[in-house]
Amino acid sequence: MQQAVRIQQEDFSQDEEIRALQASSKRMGGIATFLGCARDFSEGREVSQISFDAYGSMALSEMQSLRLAAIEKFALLDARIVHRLGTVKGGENIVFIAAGAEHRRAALEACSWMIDELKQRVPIWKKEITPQGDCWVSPHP
Amino acid sequence: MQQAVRIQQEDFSQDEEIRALQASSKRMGGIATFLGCARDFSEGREVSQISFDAYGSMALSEMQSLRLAAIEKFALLDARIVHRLGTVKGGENIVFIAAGAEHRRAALEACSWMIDELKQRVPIWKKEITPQGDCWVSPHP
Amino acid sequence: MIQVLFFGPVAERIGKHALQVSHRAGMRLQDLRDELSAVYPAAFEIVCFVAANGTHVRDLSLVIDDGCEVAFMAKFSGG
Amino acid sequence: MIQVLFFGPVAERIGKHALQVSHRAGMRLQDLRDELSAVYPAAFEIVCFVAANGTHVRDLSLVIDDGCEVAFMAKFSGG
Repeated sequence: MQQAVRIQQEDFSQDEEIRALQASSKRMGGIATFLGCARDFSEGREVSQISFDAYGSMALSEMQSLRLAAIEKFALLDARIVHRLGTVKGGENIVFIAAGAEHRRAALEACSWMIDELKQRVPIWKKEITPQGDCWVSPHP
Repeated sequence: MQQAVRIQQEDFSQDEEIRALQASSKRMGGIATFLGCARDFSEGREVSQISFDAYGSMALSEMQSLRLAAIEKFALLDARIVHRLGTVKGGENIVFIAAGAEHRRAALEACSWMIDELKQRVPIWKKEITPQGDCWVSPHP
Repeated sequence: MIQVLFFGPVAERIGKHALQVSHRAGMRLQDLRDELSAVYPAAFEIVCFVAANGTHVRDLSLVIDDGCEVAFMAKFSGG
Repeated sequence: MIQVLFFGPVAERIGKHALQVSHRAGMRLQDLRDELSAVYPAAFEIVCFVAANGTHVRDLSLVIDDGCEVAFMAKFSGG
Protein backbone atom coordinates (compact mmCIF):
# COMPACT_ATOMS: atom_id res chain seq x y z
CA MET A 1 0.00 0.00 0.00
CA GLN A 2 1.24 3.49 -0.79
CA GLN A 3 2.22 6.04 1.87
CA ALA A 4 -0.58 8.13 3.38
CA VAL A 5 1.26 11.36 2.50
CA ARG A 6 2.90 11.71 -0.90
CA ILE A 7 4.24 14.20 -3.41
CA GLN A 8 4.36 12.71 -6.88
CA GLN A 9 4.35 13.51 -10.59
CA GLU A 10 1.83 10.88 -11.59
CA ASP A 11 -1.94 10.98 -11.17
CA PHE A 12 -3.65 9.03 -8.37
CA SER A 13 -6.83 6.98 -8.05
CA GLN A 14 -9.42 8.11 -5.55
CA ASP A 15 -10.78 4.59 -5.31
CA GLU A 16 -7.35 3.31 -4.27
CA GLU A 17 -6.80 6.11 -1.78
CA ILE A 18 -10.22 5.53 -0.22
CA ARG A 19 -9.62 1.79 -0.07
CA ALA A 20 -6.33 2.38 1.73
CA LEU A 21 -8.05 4.77 4.13
CA GLN A 22 -10.90 2.34 4.84
CA ALA A 23 -8.43 -0.48 5.44
CA SER A 24 -7.18 1.29 8.55
CA SER A 25 -10.43 0.82 10.50
CA LYS A 26 -13.87 -0.74 10.16
CA ARG A 27 -15.27 1.81 12.60
CA MET A 28 -15.08 4.44 9.86
CA GLY A 29 -18.58 5.77 9.19
CA GLY A 30 -17.72 8.92 7.25
CA ILE A 31 -15.03 9.84 4.76
CA ALA A 32 -14.74 13.37 3.44
CA THR A 33 -12.45 14.18 0.55
CA PHE A 34 -11.29 17.25 -1.27
CA LEU A 35 -9.90 17.12 -4.77
CA GLY A 36 -8.27 20.19 -6.26
CA CYS A 37 -8.07 20.24 -10.05
CA ALA A 38 -6.55 22.46 -12.71
CA ARG A 39 -9.13 24.76 -14.24
CA ASP A 40 -8.71 25.72 -17.86
CA PHE A 41 -9.92 29.22 -17.13
CA SER A 42 -8.77 31.43 -14.27
CA GLU A 43 -9.24 35.15 -13.61
CA GLY A 44 -10.60 35.54 -17.11
CA ARG A 45 -7.56 33.97 -18.81
CA GLU A 46 -7.40 30.67 -20.62
CA VAL A 47 -4.99 28.29 -18.88
CA SER A 48 -3.45 25.49 -20.91
CA GLN A 49 -1.25 23.97 -18.18
CA ILE A 50 -0.17 24.45 -14.61
CA SER A 51 3.39 23.75 -13.56
CA PHE A 52 4.60 23.46 -9.98
CA ASP A 53 7.70 24.28 -8.06
CA ALA A 54 8.16 23.03 -4.49
CA TYR A 55 10.57 22.89 -1.62
CA GLY A 56 10.15 19.14 -1.76
CA SER A 57 11.59 17.93 1.54
CA MET A 58 9.89 20.67 3.56
CA ALA A 59 6.60 20.25 1.68
CA LEU A 60 6.55 16.56 2.49
CA SER A 61 7.35 17.05 6.16
CA GLU A 62 4.75 19.83 6.47
CA MET A 63 2.14 17.57 4.87
CA GLN A 64 3.07 14.74 7.23
CA SER A 65 2.77 16.96 10.29
CA LEU A 66 -0.50 18.39 8.93
CA ARG A 67 -1.94 14.87 8.66
CA LEU A 68 -0.94 14.03 12.23
CA ALA A 69 -2.30 17.35 13.52
CA ALA A 70 -5.65 16.72 11.80
CA ILE A 71 -5.88 13.18 13.16
CA GLU A 72 -5.34 14.49 16.66
CA LYS A 73 -7.46 17.66 16.41
CA PHE A 74 -10.52 15.93 14.91
CA ALA A 75 -10.04 12.43 16.41
CA LEU A 76 -9.83 10.96 12.92
CA LEU A 77 -9.34 7.27 12.34
CA ASP A 78 -7.03 8.06 9.40
CA ALA A 79 -6.19 10.71 6.81
CA ARG A 80 -4.32 10.91 3.51
CA ILE A 81 -2.79 13.76 1.51
CA VAL A 82 -1.41 13.49 -2.04
CA HIS A 83 -0.05 16.45 -4.04
CA ARG A 84 1.14 16.31 -7.62
CA LEU A 85 4.11 18.24 -8.97
CA GLY A 86 5.44 18.65 -12.48
CA THR A 87 2.98 19.85 -15.08
CA VAL A 88 -0.76 19.19 -15.20
CA LYS A 89 -3.30 20.07 -17.89
CA GLY A 90 -6.72 21.66 -17.54
CA GLY A 91 -9.16 19.31 -15.81
CA GLU A 92 -6.41 17.18 -14.28
CA ASN A 93 -6.02 16.42 -10.58
CA ILE A 94 -3.63 18.44 -8.40
CA VAL A 95 -4.25 17.60 -4.77
CA PHE A 96 -6.27 15.01 -2.88
CA ILE A 97 -7.14 15.06 0.80
CA ALA A 98 -9.18 12.42 2.61
CA ALA A 99 -10.30 12.28 6.23
CA GLY A 100 -12.00 9.26 7.80
CA ALA A 101 -13.82 9.34 11.12
CA GLU A 102 -16.51 7.47 13.02
CA HIS A 103 -19.04 10.19 12.25
CA ARG A 104 -19.43 12.61 9.39
CA ARG A 105 -18.96 15.92 11.17
CA ALA A 106 -15.34 15.26 12.18
CA ALA A 107 -14.47 13.97 8.70
CA LEU A 108 -16.01 16.98 6.93
CA GLU A 109 -14.47 19.56 9.25
CA ALA A 110 -11.05 17.91 9.15
CA CYS A 111 -11.04 17.79 5.35
CA SER A 112 -11.90 21.47 5.10
CA TRP A 113 -9.29 22.37 7.75
CA MET A 114 -6.57 20.33 6.04
CA ILE A 115 -6.92 21.96 2.63
CA ASP A 116 -6.96 25.43 4.23
CA GLU A 117 -3.84 24.62 6.26
CA LEU A 118 -2.09 23.00 3.33
CA LYS A 119 -2.46 26.21 1.35
CA GLN A 120 -1.03 28.20 4.28
CA ARG A 121 1.83 25.96 5.32
CA VAL A 122 3.11 23.81 2.49
CA PRO A 123 5.84 25.33 0.28
CA ILE A 124 4.45 24.67 -3.20
CA TRP A 125 3.96 27.29 -5.93
CA LYS A 126 1.90 27.04 -9.08
CA LYS A 127 2.46 28.77 -12.38
CA GLU A 128 -0.32 29.09 -14.93
CA ILE A 129 0.80 28.63 -18.50
CA THR A 130 -1.49 30.55 -20.85
CA PRO A 131 -1.37 31.46 -24.53
CA GLN A 132 -0.52 35.01 -23.33
CA GLY A 133 2.46 33.80 -21.25
CA ASP A 134 3.26 32.29 -17.88
CA CYS A 135 2.20 33.67 -14.54
CA TRP A 136 2.89 32.62 -10.95
CA VAL A 137 -0.41 32.34 -9.09
CA SER A 138 -1.20 34.71 -6.25
CA PRO A 139 -2.89 32.67 -3.58
CA HIS A 140 -6.62 33.04 -3.12
CA PRO A 141 -7.87 33.46 0.42
CA MET B 1 -22.74 8.10 -18.41
CA GLN B 2 -24.85 7.26 -15.38
CA GLN B 3 -27.44 9.60 -13.88
CA ALA B 4 -26.20 12.21 -11.40
CA VAL B 5 -28.71 11.04 -8.77
CA ARG B 6 -29.25 7.34 -8.21
CA ILE B 7 -30.55 4.77 -5.77
CA GLN B 8 -29.05 1.37 -6.43
CA GLN B 9 -28.18 -1.99 -4.90
CA GLU B 10 -24.70 -2.27 -6.35
CA ASP B 11 -21.56 -0.50 -5.22
CA PHE B 12 -20.20 2.52 -7.09
CA SER B 13 -16.76 3.77 -8.10
CA GLN B 14 -15.67 7.13 -6.81
CA ASP B 15 -13.26 7.51 -9.71
CA GLU B 16 -16.15 7.11 -12.17
CA GLU B 17 -18.40 9.49 -10.28
CA ILE B 18 -15.66 12.10 -10.10
CA ARG B 19 -14.87 11.67 -13.77
CA ALA B 20 -18.54 12.21 -14.62
CA LEU B 21 -18.62 15.29 -12.40
CA GLN B 22 -15.45 16.73 -13.93
CA ALA B 23 -16.79 16.13 -17.43
CA SER B 24 -19.48 18.75 -16.84
CA SER B 25 -17.02 21.67 -16.70
CA LYS B 26 -13.31 22.43 -17.03
CA ARG B 27 -13.75 25.44 -14.76
CA MET B 28 -14.04 23.10 -11.79
CA GLY B 29 -11.23 23.87 -9.36
CA GLY B 30 -12.55 22.07 -6.28
CA ILE B 31 -14.49 18.86 -5.70
CA ALA B 32 -15.63 17.88 -2.23
CA THR B 33 -17.06 14.46 -1.56
CA PHE B 34 -18.64 12.64 1.32
CA LEU B 35 -18.73 8.88 1.53
CA GLY B 36 -20.82 7.21 4.21
CA CYS B 37 -19.83 3.64 5.02
CA ALA B 38 -21.16 0.84 7.19
CA ARG B 39 -19.24 0.58 10.44
CA ASP B 40 -18.83 -2.83 11.98
CA PHE B 41 -19.26 -1.35 15.43
CA SER B 42 -21.97 1.10 16.50
CA GLU B 43 -23.10 2.23 19.95
CA GLY B 44 -20.96 -0.48 21.50
CA ARG B 45 -22.52 -3.30 19.48
CA GLU B 46 -20.91 -5.36 16.74
CA VAL B 47 -22.73 -4.86 13.44
CA SER B 48 -22.45 -7.57 10.82
CA GLN B 49 -24.68 -6.00 8.16
CA ILE B 50 -26.91 -3.04 7.50
CA SER B 51 -30.11 -3.40 5.54
CA PHE B 52 -32.16 -0.55 4.13
CA ASP B 53 -35.78 0.20 3.55
CA ALA B 54 -36.82 3.20 1.47
CA TYR B 55 -39.80 4.98 0.00
CA GLY B 56 -38.03 4.62 -3.32
CA SER B 57 -39.88 7.05 -5.58
CA MET B 58 -40.00 9.80 -2.96
CA ALA B 59 -36.36 9.21 -1.94
CA LEU B 60 -35.23 9.64 -5.53
CA SER B 61 -37.25 12.79 -6.11
CA GLU B 62 -36.05 14.29 -2.80
CA MET B 63 -32.45 13.52 -3.77
CA GLN B 64 -32.97 15.11 -7.19
CA SER B 65 -34.43 18.26 -5.69
CA LEU B 66 -31.66 18.32 -3.07
CA ARG B 67 -29.04 18.26 -5.83
CA LEU B 68 -30.71 21.13 -7.69
CA ALA B 69 -31.09 23.14 -4.49
CA ALA B 70 -27.39 22.68 -3.68
CA ILE B 71 -26.33 23.68 -7.19
CA GLU B 72 -28.35 26.87 -6.89
CA LYS B 73 -27.54 27.71 -3.24
CA PHE B 74 -23.76 27.25 -3.60
CA ALA B 75 -23.38 28.13 -7.31
CA LEU B 76 -21.97 24.67 -7.99
CA LEU B 77 -20.90 23.59 -11.45
CA ASP B 78 -22.31 20.12 -10.79
CA ALA B 79 -23.24 17.67 -8.03
CA ARG B 80 -23.94 13.95 -7.70
CA ILE B 81 -25.72 11.82 -5.09
CA VAL B 82 -25.74 8.01 -5.00
CA HIS B 83 -27.38 5.95 -2.24
CA ARG B 84 -27.29 2.18 -1.96
CA LEU B 85 -30.18 0.04 -0.78
CA GLY B 86 -30.41 -3.66 -0.06
CA THR B 87 -27.87 -5.07 2.36
CA VAL B 88 -24.32 -3.88 2.93
CA LYS B 89 -21.57 -5.39 5.08
CA GLY B 90 -19.22 -3.65 7.52
CA GLY B 91 -16.78 -1.41 5.71
CA GLU B 92 -18.90 -1.18 2.56
CA ASN B 93 -20.11 2.03 0.96
CA ILE B 94 -23.61 3.38 1.64
CA VAL B 95 -23.87 6.90 0.27
CA PHE B 96 -21.75 9.13 -1.93
CA ILE B 97 -22.12 12.86 -2.41
CA ALA B 98 -19.93 15.02 -4.63
CA ALA B 99 -19.99 18.77 -5.19
CA GLY B 100 -17.88 20.54 -7.81
CA ALA B 101 -17.32 24.29 -7.89
CA GLU B 102 -14.85 26.84 -9.23
CA HIS B 103 -13.35 27.30 -5.78
CA ARG B 104 -13.01 25.01 -2.80
CA ARG B 105 -15.15 26.83 -0.24
CA ALA B 106 -18.42 26.38 -2.16
CA ALA B 107 -17.67 22.72 -2.88
CA LEU B 108 -16.85 21.91 0.75
CA GLU B 109 -19.85 23.76 2.18
CA ALA B 110 -22.25 22.28 -0.36
CA CYS B 111 -21.06 18.75 0.35
CA SER B 112 -21.54 19.19 4.06
CA TRP B 113 -24.97 20.77 3.54
CA MET B 114 -26.13 18.01 1.19
CA ILE B 115 -25.35 15.13 3.54
CA ASP B 116 -27.06 16.97 6.42
CA GLU B 117 -30.13 17.65 4.29
CA LEU B 118 -30.19 14.14 2.88
CA LYS B 119 -30.41 12.76 6.40
CA GLN B 120 -33.29 15.15 7.18
CA ARG B 121 -35.32 14.88 4.01
CA VAL B 122 -34.80 11.58 2.24
CA PRO B 123 -37.08 8.68 3.29
CA ILE B 124 -34.56 5.89 3.85
CA TRP B 125 -34.23 3.80 7.01
CA LYS B 126 -31.34 1.61 8.09
CA LYS B 127 -31.45 -1.48 10.23
CA GLU B 128 -28.34 -2.81 11.92
CA ILE B 129 -28.06 -6.57 11.91
CA THR B 130 -26.02 -7.73 14.91
CA PRO B 131 -25.32 -11.09 16.53
CA GLN B 132 -27.73 -9.94 19.28
CA GLY B 133 -30.54 -9.21 16.82
CA ASP B 134 -31.74 -6.52 14.44
CA CYS B 135 -32.32 -2.92 15.32
CA TRP B 136 -33.64 0.06 13.36
CA VAL B 137 -31.21 2.93 13.69
CA SER B 138 -32.24 6.08 15.52
CA PRO B 139 -30.84 8.99 13.59
CA HIS B 140 -27.82 10.79 14.96
CA PRO B 141 -27.93 14.58 14.97
CA MET C 1 -59.35 4.37 -2.16
CA ILE C 2 -56.36 5.79 -0.34
CA GLN C 3 -53.14 3.84 -0.56
CA VAL C 4 -51.35 4.09 2.79
CA LEU C 5 -47.65 3.16 2.83
CA PHE C 6 -45.35 2.19 5.70
CA PHE C 7 -41.61 1.67 5.68
CA GLY C 8 -38.81 0.51 7.94
CA PRO C 9 -39.59 0.60 11.66
CA VAL C 10 -43.22 1.70 11.14
CA ALA C 11 -43.88 -1.14 8.69
CA GLU C 12 -42.32 -3.56 11.15
CA ARG C 13 -44.62 -2.43 13.98
CA ILE C 14 -47.71 -2.55 11.74
CA GLY C 15 -46.71 -5.86 10.22
CA LYS C 16 -47.20 -4.71 6.63
CA HIS C 17 -45.96 -2.19 4.09
CA ALA C 18 -49.32 -1.00 2.77
CA LEU C 19 -52.99 -0.65 3.61
CA GLN C 20 -55.96 0.54 1.64
CA VAL C 21 -58.45 2.88 3.28
CA SER C 22 -61.78 3.96 1.76
CA HIS C 23 -61.91 7.59 0.76
CA ARG C 24 -64.54 9.92 2.24
CA ALA C 25 -65.32 13.39 0.94
CA GLY C 26 -63.54 16.09 2.95
CA MET C 27 -61.26 13.62 4.66
CA ARG C 28 -58.14 15.27 6.09
CA LEU C 29 -54.70 13.76 6.68
CA GLN C 30 -55.27 14.26 10.41
CA ASP C 31 -58.48 12.16 10.26
CA LEU C 32 -56.61 9.34 8.52
CA ARG C 33 -53.81 9.56 11.02
CA ASP C 34 -56.22 9.49 14.00
CA GLU C 35 -58.06 6.46 12.65
CA LEU C 36 -54.94 4.46 11.94
CA SER C 37 -53.18 5.38 15.15
CA ALA C 38 -56.16 4.10 17.14
CA VAL C 39 -55.61 0.71 15.50
CA TYR C 40 -51.79 0.77 15.47
CA PRO C 41 -50.76 2.89 18.45
CA ALA C 42 -47.22 1.45 18.79
CA ALA C 43 -46.43 2.18 15.14
CA PHE C 44 -47.81 5.71 15.23
CA GLU C 45 -45.80 6.48 18.35
CA ILE C 46 -42.73 6.73 16.10
CA VAL C 47 -44.37 8.49 13.14
CA CYS C 48 -42.64 11.84 12.57
CA PHE C 49 -43.28 12.67 8.92
CA VAL C 50 -46.23 12.44 6.57
CA ALA C 51 -46.09 12.51 2.78
CA ALA C 52 -48.93 12.77 0.28
CA ASN C 53 -48.16 11.61 -3.26
CA GLY C 54 -44.46 11.57 -2.47
CA THR C 55 -44.26 15.10 -1.06
CA HIS C 56 -43.61 16.13 2.52
CA VAL C 57 -46.74 17.56 4.18
CA ARG C 58 -46.43 19.54 7.39
CA ASP C 59 -50.02 20.76 7.71
CA LEU C 60 -52.21 17.74 8.42
CA SER C 61 -55.39 19.73 7.80
CA LEU C 62 -54.75 18.99 4.10
CA VAL C 63 -57.82 17.39 2.49
CA ILE C 64 -56.99 14.07 0.82
CA ASP C 65 -58.11 13.35 -2.73
CA ASP C 66 -59.39 9.94 -3.71
CA GLY C 67 -56.52 7.82 -5.08
CA CYS C 68 -53.95 9.64 -2.99
CA GLU C 69 -50.83 7.81 -1.77
CA VAL C 70 -50.11 8.65 1.86
CA ALA C 71 -47.01 7.60 3.83
CA PHE C 72 -46.64 7.76 7.60
CA MET C 73 -42.93 7.66 8.33
CA ALA C 74 -40.52 7.40 11.25
CA LYS C 75 -37.43 9.61 11.44
CA PHE C 76 -35.15 8.94 8.51
CA SER C 77 -31.82 7.26 9.05
CA GLY C 78 -30.38 7.11 5.54
CA GLY C 79 -26.95 8.32 4.57
CA MET D 1 28.69 27.86 4.28
CA ILE D 2 25.00 28.60 4.31
CA GLN D 3 22.94 27.05 1.55
CA VAL D 4 20.22 29.53 0.53
CA LEU D 5 17.29 28.17 -1.47
CA PHE D 6 14.75 29.91 -3.70
CA PHE D 7 11.64 28.50 -5.35
CA GLY D 8 8.91 29.48 -7.76
CA PRO D 9 8.43 33.22 -8.24
CA VAL D 10 11.40 34.14 -5.99
CA ALA D 11 13.75 31.83 -7.90
CA GLU D 12 12.51 33.32 -11.14
CA ARG D 13 13.27 36.88 -10.00
CA ILE D 14 16.70 35.90 -8.67
CA GLY D 15 17.50 33.81 -11.72
CA LYS D 16 18.62 30.77 -9.74
CA HIS D 17 17.37 28.22 -7.22
CA ALA D 18 20.31 28.30 -4.80
CA LEU D 19 23.15 30.45 -3.53
CA GLN D 20 25.97 29.79 -1.09
CA VAL D 21 26.80 32.44 1.48
CA SER D 22 29.80 32.35 3.83
CA HIS D 23 28.89 31.81 7.46
CA ARG D 24 29.97 34.33 10.13
CA ALA D 25 29.76 33.75 13.86
CA GLY D 26 26.60 35.23 15.38
CA MET D 27 24.96 35.76 11.99
CA ARG D 28 21.19 36.14 12.26
CA LEU D 29 18.52 35.30 9.69
CA GLN D 30 17.70 39.00 9.53
CA ASP D 31 21.33 39.80 8.60
CA LEU D 32 21.24 37.27 5.78
CA ARG D 33 17.92 38.60 4.57
CA ASP D 34 19.16 42.21 4.63
CA GLU D 35 22.31 41.33 2.67
CA LEU D 36 20.49 39.37 0.01
CA SER D 37 17.64 41.80 -0.37
CA ALA D 38 20.13 44.58 -1.06
CA VAL D 39 21.36 42.53 -4.02
CA TYR D 40 17.98 41.14 -5.15
CA PRO D 41 15.40 43.75 -4.13
CA ALA D 42 12.72 42.64 -6.64
CA ALA D 43 12.85 39.06 -5.43
CA PHE D 44 12.75 39.97 -1.75
CA GLU D 45 9.74 42.22 -2.32
CA ILE D 46 7.63 39.05 -2.54
CA VAL D 47 9.34 37.07 0.22
CA CYS D 48 6.78 36.23 2.91
CA PHE D 49 8.17 33.16 4.67
CA VAL D 50 11.57 32.03 5.87
CA ALA D 51 12.56 28.46 6.70
CA ALA D 52 15.72 27.19 8.36
CA ASN D 53 16.55 23.53 7.80
CA GLY D 54 13.06 22.92 6.46
CA THR D 55 11.19 24.47 9.38
CA HIS D 56 9.16 27.68 9.36
CA VAL D 57 10.90 30.47 11.29
CA ARG D 58 8.93 33.54 12.32
CA ASP D 59 11.56 35.24 14.50
CA LEU D 60 14.36 36.42 12.23
CA SER D 61 16.64 37.15 15.19
CA LEU D 62 17.46 33.42 15.10
CA VAL D 63 21.22 32.88 14.91
CA ILE D 64 22.18 30.69 11.95
CA ASP D 65 24.53 27.73 12.39
CA ASP D 66 27.18 26.96 9.83
CA GLY D 67 25.85 24.47 7.29
CA CYS D 68 22.26 25.65 7.71
CA GLU D 69 19.82 25.48 4.79
CA VAL D 70 17.78 28.67 4.56
CA ALA D 71 14.84 29.28 2.22
CA PHE D 72 13.30 32.67 1.44
CA MET D 73 9.83 32.00 0.05
CA ALA D 74 6.91 33.83 -1.57
CA LYS D 75 3.32 33.12 -0.50
CA PHE D 76 2.48 29.51 -1.19
CA SER D 77 -0.03 28.65 -3.89
CA GLY D 78 -0.19 24.87 -3.70
CA GLY D 79 -3.38 22.84 -3.42
